[in-house]
Amino acid sequence: MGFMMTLSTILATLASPIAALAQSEAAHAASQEAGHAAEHVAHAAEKIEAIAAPGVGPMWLLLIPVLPLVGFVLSALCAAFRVKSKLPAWLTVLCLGASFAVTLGMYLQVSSGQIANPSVATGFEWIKVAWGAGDAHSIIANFGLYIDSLTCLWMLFVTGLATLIGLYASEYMAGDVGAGYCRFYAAFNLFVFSMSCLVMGDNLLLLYLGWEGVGLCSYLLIGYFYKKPSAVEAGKKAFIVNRIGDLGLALGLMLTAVHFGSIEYSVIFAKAQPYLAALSEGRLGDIPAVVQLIPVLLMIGAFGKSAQLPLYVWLPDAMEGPTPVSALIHAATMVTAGVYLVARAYPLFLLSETALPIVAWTGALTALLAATIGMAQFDIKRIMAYSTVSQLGYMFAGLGVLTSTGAAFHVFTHAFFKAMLFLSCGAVMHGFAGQLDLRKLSGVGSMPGWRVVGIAMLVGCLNLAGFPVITSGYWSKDMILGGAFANPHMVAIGWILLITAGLTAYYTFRVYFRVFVGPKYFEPGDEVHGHAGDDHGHDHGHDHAHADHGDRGHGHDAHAHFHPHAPGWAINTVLAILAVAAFAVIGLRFVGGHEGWVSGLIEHSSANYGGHAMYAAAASHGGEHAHATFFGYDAHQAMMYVSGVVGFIGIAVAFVLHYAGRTTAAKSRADALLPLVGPLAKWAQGKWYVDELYNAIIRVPLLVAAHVFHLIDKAIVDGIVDLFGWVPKFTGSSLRPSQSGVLHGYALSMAGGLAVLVLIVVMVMR
Amino acid sequence: MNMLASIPGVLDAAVLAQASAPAPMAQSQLAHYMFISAALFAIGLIGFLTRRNLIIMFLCTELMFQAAGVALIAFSRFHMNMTGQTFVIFILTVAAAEAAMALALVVLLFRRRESLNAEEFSEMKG
Amino acid sequence: MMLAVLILIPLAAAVMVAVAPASRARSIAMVGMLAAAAMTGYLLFSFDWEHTAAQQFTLDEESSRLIGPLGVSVSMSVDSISMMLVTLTALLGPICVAASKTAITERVKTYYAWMLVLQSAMLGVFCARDMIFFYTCFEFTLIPMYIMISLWGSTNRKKAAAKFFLYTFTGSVIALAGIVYVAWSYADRHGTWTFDADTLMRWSRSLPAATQGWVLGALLLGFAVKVPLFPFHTWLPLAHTEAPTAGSVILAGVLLKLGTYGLVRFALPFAPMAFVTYSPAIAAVCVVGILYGGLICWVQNDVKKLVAYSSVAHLGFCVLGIASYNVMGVTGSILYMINHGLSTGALFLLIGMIYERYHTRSMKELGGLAAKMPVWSTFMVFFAMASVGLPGLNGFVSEFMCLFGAFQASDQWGAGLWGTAAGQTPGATPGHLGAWVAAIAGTGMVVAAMYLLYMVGKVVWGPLVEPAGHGGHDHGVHGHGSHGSHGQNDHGVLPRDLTGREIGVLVPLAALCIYLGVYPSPVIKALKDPVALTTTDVVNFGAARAAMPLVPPANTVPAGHQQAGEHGAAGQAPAPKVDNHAGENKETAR
Amino acid sequence: MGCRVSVHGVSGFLLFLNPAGLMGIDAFINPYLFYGAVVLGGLGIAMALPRGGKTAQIVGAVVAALAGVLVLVGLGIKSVASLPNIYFYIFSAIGLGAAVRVISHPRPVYAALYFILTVLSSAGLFLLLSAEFMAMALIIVYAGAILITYLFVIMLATQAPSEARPEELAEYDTVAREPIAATTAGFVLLAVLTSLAFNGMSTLNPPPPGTPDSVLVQIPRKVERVLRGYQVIQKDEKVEGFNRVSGDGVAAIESVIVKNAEGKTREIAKEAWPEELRVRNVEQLGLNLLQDHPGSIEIAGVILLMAMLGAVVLSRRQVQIDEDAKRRHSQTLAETTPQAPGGAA
Repeated sequence: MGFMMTLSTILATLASPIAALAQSEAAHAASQEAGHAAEHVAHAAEKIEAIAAPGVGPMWLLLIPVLPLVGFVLSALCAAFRVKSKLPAWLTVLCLGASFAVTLGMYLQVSSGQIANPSVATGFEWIKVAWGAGDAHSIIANFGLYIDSLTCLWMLFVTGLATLIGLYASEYMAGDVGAGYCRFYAAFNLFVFSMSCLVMGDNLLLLYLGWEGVGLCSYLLIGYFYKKPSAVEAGKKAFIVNRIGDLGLALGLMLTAVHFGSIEYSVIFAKAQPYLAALSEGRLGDIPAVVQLIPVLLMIGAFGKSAQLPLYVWLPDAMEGPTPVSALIHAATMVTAGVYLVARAYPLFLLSETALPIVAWTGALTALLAATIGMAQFDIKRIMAYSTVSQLGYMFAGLGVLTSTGAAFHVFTHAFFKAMLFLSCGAVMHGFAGQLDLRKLSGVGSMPGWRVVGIAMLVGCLNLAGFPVITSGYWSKDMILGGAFANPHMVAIGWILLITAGLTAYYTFRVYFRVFVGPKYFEPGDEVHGHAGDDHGHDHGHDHAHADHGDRGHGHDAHAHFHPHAPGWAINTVLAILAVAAFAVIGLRFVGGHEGWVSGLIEHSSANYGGHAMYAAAASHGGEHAHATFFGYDAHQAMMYVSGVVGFIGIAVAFVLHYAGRTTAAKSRADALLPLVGPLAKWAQGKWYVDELYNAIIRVPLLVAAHVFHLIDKAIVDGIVDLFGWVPKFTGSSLRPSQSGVLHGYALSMAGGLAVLVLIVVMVMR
Repeated sequence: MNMLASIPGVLDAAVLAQASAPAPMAQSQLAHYMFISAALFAIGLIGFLTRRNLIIMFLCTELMFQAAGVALIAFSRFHMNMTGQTFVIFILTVAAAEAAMALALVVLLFRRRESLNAEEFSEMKG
Repeated sequence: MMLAVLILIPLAAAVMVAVAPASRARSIAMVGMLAAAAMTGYLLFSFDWEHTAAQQFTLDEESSRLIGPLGVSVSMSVDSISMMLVTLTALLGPICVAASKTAITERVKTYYAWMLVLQSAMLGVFCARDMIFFYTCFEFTLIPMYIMISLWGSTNRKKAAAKFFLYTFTGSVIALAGIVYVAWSYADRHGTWTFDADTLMRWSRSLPAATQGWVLGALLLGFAVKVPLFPFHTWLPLAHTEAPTAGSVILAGVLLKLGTYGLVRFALPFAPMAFVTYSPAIAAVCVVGILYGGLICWVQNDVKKLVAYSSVAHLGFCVLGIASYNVMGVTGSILYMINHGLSTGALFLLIGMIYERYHTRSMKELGGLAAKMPVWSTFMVFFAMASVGLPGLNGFVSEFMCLFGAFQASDQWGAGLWGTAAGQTPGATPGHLGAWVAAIAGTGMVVAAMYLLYMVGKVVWGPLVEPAGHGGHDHGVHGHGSHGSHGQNDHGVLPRDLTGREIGVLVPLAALCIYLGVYPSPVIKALKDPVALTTTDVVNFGAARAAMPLVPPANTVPAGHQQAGEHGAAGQAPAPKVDNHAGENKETAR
Repeated sequence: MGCRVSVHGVSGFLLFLNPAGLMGIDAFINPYLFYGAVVLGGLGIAMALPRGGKTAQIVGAVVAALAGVLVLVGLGIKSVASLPNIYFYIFSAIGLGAAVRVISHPRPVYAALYFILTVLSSAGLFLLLSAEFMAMALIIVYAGAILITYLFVIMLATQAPSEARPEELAEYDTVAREPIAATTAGFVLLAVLTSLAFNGMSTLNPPPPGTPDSVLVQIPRKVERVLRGYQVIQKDEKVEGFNRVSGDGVAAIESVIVKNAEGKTREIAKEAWPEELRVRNVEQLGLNLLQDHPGSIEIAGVILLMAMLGAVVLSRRQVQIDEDAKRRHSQTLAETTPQAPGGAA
C-alpha cells in the first residue's frame, strides 16, 4: 500500500511542475526572443540584490534531509535486527518519497513566493568559533538550509530519482535480502541525506559535510560487493581521488572564510556585492587576487566530485558498484555536485578572470577525452560511465561559457536519461548474470520479456545522442553548444563540444545496435558461477532461470542451463516512468523562464545568468557586448540544426558500422576499420593509459617515498635514538670484560688507578 | 738483643749509639729507606698482579706489608716517635689475622677446585 | 578538595585491588573507575559554565603546601580545558577495564592496580596547578605504563617498554630543567621559591626573548617527545604494538594528550615571545610529521602499527593548531585531543578484539572480516571514518579547525598577500603560518584517507582471509572454543563476532564521536574563554619584542573579546592587556 | 650568582698539571737517573717473572739489580755526607733480591722461604732504625708463625712428588699473568710514590734530640725504683716531679726532683742518672701502645679473635648435605655433558 501511495505521489509530482509551468509558456517564449545584453544587466543587479537578503525559511524544510536520515536509521536498525525481508526497501521508498513530497512542497512554495527566494532555515548551531568581537571575527557553520530555486531544482531530481531508484533496487538487490540488503539501503539513505546537506546547506562547511558524506556513501556502495577486490579498490580510489578534490574545496572554503569572514552563502554573496559592481563597471583592478583564487580552489573540489580532468579516473571504476548505485550516484546526482557547487558559487566564479575559462576548457576537454574512450570500450556499463564523464564535461563547459541555465538544464535532463540508461544496463546485467560485454550480447531488446528494457534503452540512447527535437538531451545540449558559440571567447569550446556530440551519438548507438537489436545471442556472465556460493552476489538469477525453465528461448546451447530472466514489475515500472519523464522534460524547455523552466529557476538563484552580461561588459571594459555568431547565423538557432545533424550523423555511422549486415554478436563492420586508425583504437580502449600514467607519476613515487620514509624512520630517525641508547650500552659492554671476577683484573686497575692518581697529585703538588 | 750485639761490629756503632743518644736522622737517609720501602711495595704489588697461585699472591701482600712496615719504622725513627712502631704492631696483627683467614679460604677453595689458580675462582661471564 | 578526592578515588581503589583477592580485582577496578567517572560527572555538573576561564574547584597553594621553602604544593584546579581532558580520562578508564576482561588473565591484581594508579596520575596531570606536582604526575604515568607494557605486552615488550620509558623520561627531564630554570630565576629575583603555575607563567613571560627561547626549547622538547612530534616519535609505534589493548587505548587516548596539554597549558603561555618566533618551525615539524607519518602508515603490515603511526600524523594536526596560536587553532587542537582519544582509542580496542580472536595483527593474515564479523566491521569502518575526518563525525571538526587555524594565522593576510589590503581579511589572525602551511598539511587528509582505507580495504573488505588454523571451520557461535589445539586459549570463549560486552565498550565511544561531530558547539563554546585567554596573552606578550616591565595585574574580562585577534602585522598588535589570572584563580566556583 | 662550572675549569685543571712535579726529587737523586733506573728495573722485573721458561729470568734479575744499584748510587751521590752504613746496603740488597725471588720463583715453597729471607732482612733494617723490639717481633711473628702457616698450607695444597707422579709445576705457577701491564703499573706506582715521598721529604725537619727522656715523666715509679736500686736516692725519698726545659716546643727533662720523708726536696741531674734509666725502645713502644692507642689494642684483639673464628669456620669440612648436593650436581653435569670431568668426586 505504502508503495502505491508513493508511486502515485511520484507520478503526481512529476506531472505537476510541467502542468503548472505549461501555463506560463507563452509569456516566457516572448521573453526568450527578446535581446540579451541589456536585460541581463538589469537581471544581474536585481538578482544579486535579492541574493543578499535571505528570508527565514520554515522549519519543516528540515524534513527534506531528515527523512532520508530517518530512513538510514531505520535501515540500520533493520541491519541490527537482521531483518530478512524487503522491509528496508519499503521503508526507504517511503522515507525518500516523503522527502520528495516535501521537496515538491518546497518548490511550490518557493515558486509561489510563500517562501522567500532565497531564504535560510536554520536547524541548530553546528560549529561556531569566535575569536574576537563581533561577527567579523567568527566562523559560523549552522546546520541550516539555504533555499532558493537552484536548491529546488537540484532537490527535485535528487529526491525524485532517489525514490525511483530505491524502488528499482528493491527488486534488483533482491538476491541480497537478509545479507547486504539493509546495508545497501542504509548507505542509500545516507547518500540522499548527504546529498541534501550538500545541496541545501546554507554554508560551505555544510556543503563540505554533504560533499564528503556522499563520498563516503559512494565508497560504501561502490565497495558493496566487498568480496571482489576490484570493487574494494574502486571504492578506495573513488574516495581518495575525491579527497584530493575535497582538499581544494576545503582550502577554497578557508580562503573564503578568511577573506569574507564568513562561510555562509548569504554573507558571502552580500560581501561579494561590491566586487560584482566593480566587475560590471569594468573595474577589474578592484578585485583582489585573493578573490580570484577562491573559485579556482573551489573548482578543484568540483572537478573531483564531478569527475573532470584530471580527477575523472575514479568514475569509470565506480561501476563496480550495484547498478542502481551507478545510476543514482554516479550518473544522476552525486557527480552533478560539482556543477552545483560552481552554480552555487557562480558570483564568485564570475569575479575571477581565469576560473570560468578553466572550467570551460576542462569541461570541453573532459567531454572529448571521455567520448573517445567511450567509443572504444566493450563493457556497456563502462561506456555509460565514460559518457557520464563526457556529459559532465558538457555541463562544466556550459557553466564555463556562461550558460549556467544550459548546464543546469543538462544536469536535469541528463539525470533522467542517464539514470534510465544505467538502469537498463543494470537490467541486462541483472538478467544475464553480470554480462556487460557488448560482444557477447545481441538482440536483447527483442527477447521475450525485455521489451520495456529495449524501449527504455532506445529512449535513453536517443536522448544521450541528442536526437533532434523529440529528445530532451537534444534541447539541453543545444543550449550549451549555442552558449559556447555565442560567446566570442569560447568558440573553440563550441567546436570541441560539437565534435563530441557526434562521437557521443556514435558510441551511444554502438551500444544500442550491438546489444539490443540484431541477431539474438547471449553468453551469460560469470556471476552465476562466481557468486554462487556468495551471500552477497546476486545469484538469484540462477534460481529464477530454473523456475521459468522452458518458457524462454535459449540463446545458446553452451549455456543450456542458463536462462536470462527478464526484469520484474519494479524495474519495468521505473524504467517506464523514467522513459516518460525523459520525454516529458522537453516540455520544460518551453515553459517557465525565458529559456525554459530551468532558466526561470536559475535566474532566481545564485547561478545567475546575469553574470554573463557583467562579465562580458567587464571583458570589453564597458563597451558593446559582442555577441558571437555561428558563420553569421545566430548561434543558438544555428545550433538547433547543426547539433541535430551532427547527432544524426553519429547515429547513422553507428547504424552502418554496427547494425547493418551484422550477423554475430562479436563481429561488426567497425572491426574492419580498426586498422585504419592504427594504434589509436587500442590506446582509446586502454583509456589513453591515464590510470597507468597516474600510477606511474603519483602513486608509485608516493609508495616509494613511503617505503623510503619507513626505512628512514627505522634506520635514521629511530637509529639516532637507538644510538643514544647504544652508546651507554656499548660503553657498558666494552667495560664488562674488565669485570671478569678475576682478582688480578681488579687489583691491576686499582694499582693503575692509584698510580695515575698519585701521578696527578705529584704533578699538581710540584 | 745481646746476642746480636755480640756479633762484632754489627750493631755497636750504629744501634747502641743511637739507643743511648739517638742522633737525628738525615733526610737523605730517610730517602734511602723510603726507596727501599717503595721498591719492596712495588715488587709485592707486581707479584700480586702477576702470580696466579693464591698462596703466592697472599705472600705478595705480606711483602707489601713489609714495605709499609719499613716505611713506618723509618718515619718513626726520623721523627723519634713511637707511633710508627706501634702501627707496625698493628700491621703484624692484621697480617696474622689476614694470613689465618686467607689461608683458611685457600684451603676451602682448594678443596672445591683442586687448584690454587686464582683465575678459576670466578663465576662471572666477563 | 573535590579534585583531590577525584584523584584519590582511583588510588584508593588501587590499594583495595592490591589487598583484595585476585578474583575481585576486576570488579573493584571497575567500581573505582566508575566512581571516578561519577565524580567527574558531578564536577561537570557543578562546574560553572559561565566562567569557563576561571580556575575552579581550587585547592589553593597555602593549604596544600608540601615543601614550604621550595614553594612546592599540590595545588589543583580546573578550567574548561582541563575539565574536558579530565572527562576524557575518566571516560576511558572504565572502558579500558571493561576491555581487559578476556585479554588479561594473568597477574590480574597487579594489572588493575597499576591501571588505577595510572588513572590517578593522568587525572593529576590535568588538575595540577603546581609545576612540580604537574611534573610528578606527568612522570608517574610512565611507571604504570612501563609495567603494563613490559608485563602484559607482546613479544618484543621489554625493548618497547624500556624505550618508551627512557625516551619519554629523557624528554621530560629536559622539560623539568626548563621549569626549574624559570622557578629558579623567579626565586633569584624575588627571594622566595614558588612553583605555582600562574606565578611562574607571569614571571616567565617577562623574561627576555632569548631566555624564553631556551625555556620554550626545554618545555617543547619534553612535551614533543610525549606528543610525539615528528623526529621524536619512534617510541610510539613500538610501544603501541607491544602494549596490551587497554594500554594502547590509554596511551593513545590520554598519555599522548599530556604532551599537547602541556604545550597548550605551559609551553604556550610560558614563552610567548619565543613561541611566536618559533611557531613556523614548530608548524614545519608538524607538517612533516603529518605527511611522513601518514605515508609510513601506508606501507605498514601490522594493523596496530599502522594506527600507531597514524597517531603521529594526527597529533601533527593537533600541534599545528597550537602553533597557529589563535582561538580557532587552539580550540581545534583541544578538541583534537579529545577526538583522537575517542577514535584512535576505539580503533585500538577494535584491533585488540581481533587480536584476541586471531592472535595476529598482520594484514597479510587478515582480510575480508566483514563476512565473518559484520558488527565488528561496522564499528571498524565507523571509527576509521571518524579518524579519516569525515564531516559529521568528531575528527572532522577538530581537524578542520586546526587546519583553518593554521590557514588564518598569518601576518601576511591583509598585508599584500594575494592582493589583500588591510581590512580585507576579517577572518585572519596574527601569526606566521598561513595558507601554504594549511595546504601542505591538508594533503595529510588525503594521505589519511589513503592509509586508513588501505587498512579497511585489507582487513574489512576483500576476500576472507584468516590465519592458518582459524579458517575453514564452521564458526557457528563458538567457533573456536570447541576446537582441539586452540581450545586452551582463553579466546575460546569468544564468539566469532563481538560480544555484548565489547559492543557495550564501543557504543559510548561511537555515540560521543557522533555527538562531537554533529553538535560540538557547546564544547567549542565552553573552551572559548580559556583558549581566548591563552591566545590573547600569546599575541600580546609575544608581540612585545622589546623589554617589557611586568605590569601589575588588573581586572579584565576573558580576553577573547578584546582586539588582540585583530588582523594586522605583528608590530601593530595592541599594547598588552594584562589579565588577572591570579584574581581568577582565587575565585573558586563553589 | 650560581656556581658556574665552566669548560675552562676542567682544562685549567689539566693545565695546572705540571711535569715539573716529577722533577722535585732533585734534592735526593737525579730525576733522569731515577726514572731511567725505574724503567730499567721494570724491564728487569718483567723479564724476571716466570713465563714458563721462555725468558731469561737471570738476565732480568741482573737488570733489575743493576737498576737498584743505580738508584742507590744515585741517592748516595747526592748525600755523600750522611750515607747510611754498610749494613743498610747489605740488608737492602738481600731484602730486595729475596723479594724478587718471591715473585719470580715458580715453586710456592721456595717463594715462601725467600719471603722469610725478606722478613729477616727487613728485620735487619728495623734494627738499623733502632726498632729492636719490632725487629724481633717481626722475625718471631712473621718468620716464625705466619710463614710457617703458609708453608703448612702450601704443603697441604700441593701433591708431594712420588714415583708414580713426578713433580710437575702447575701452569699457573710457571706462567705469570699480564707481566707487562702489572710491571708497568707497579713501577709507575714506584716512581710516583717515591716522587711523592721525596717531594715532601725535603720539607721535613727532624725533631730536636733528647726527647725520648720525656717518657720518664709518665713512669715516675720506674724512675724511683731504678734510682733507689742504684742508690742514687734514699729509701724514704720519693720522686716528686721533673724539671723540664722546653726547647723548640718539645719538652725535655733536665732533672728529677725527689722528696724525702721530711718533705725536703732535691734534684738529681741528668748526668747522675744510672744507665738503666735511659729509656729503651721497648719501653717507649709499650708506653706508646698502651697509653696512646688503648682502643686500637682492643680492636686488634677483636680482629684476631674474629680471624681465629673465621679460620675455624672456613676451614672446617663442609657438612654432608652439601657433599650430597655437589655429587648430585656433578652427576647431572655428567649426564648432560658426557665429556665433562668426573667432578669433585
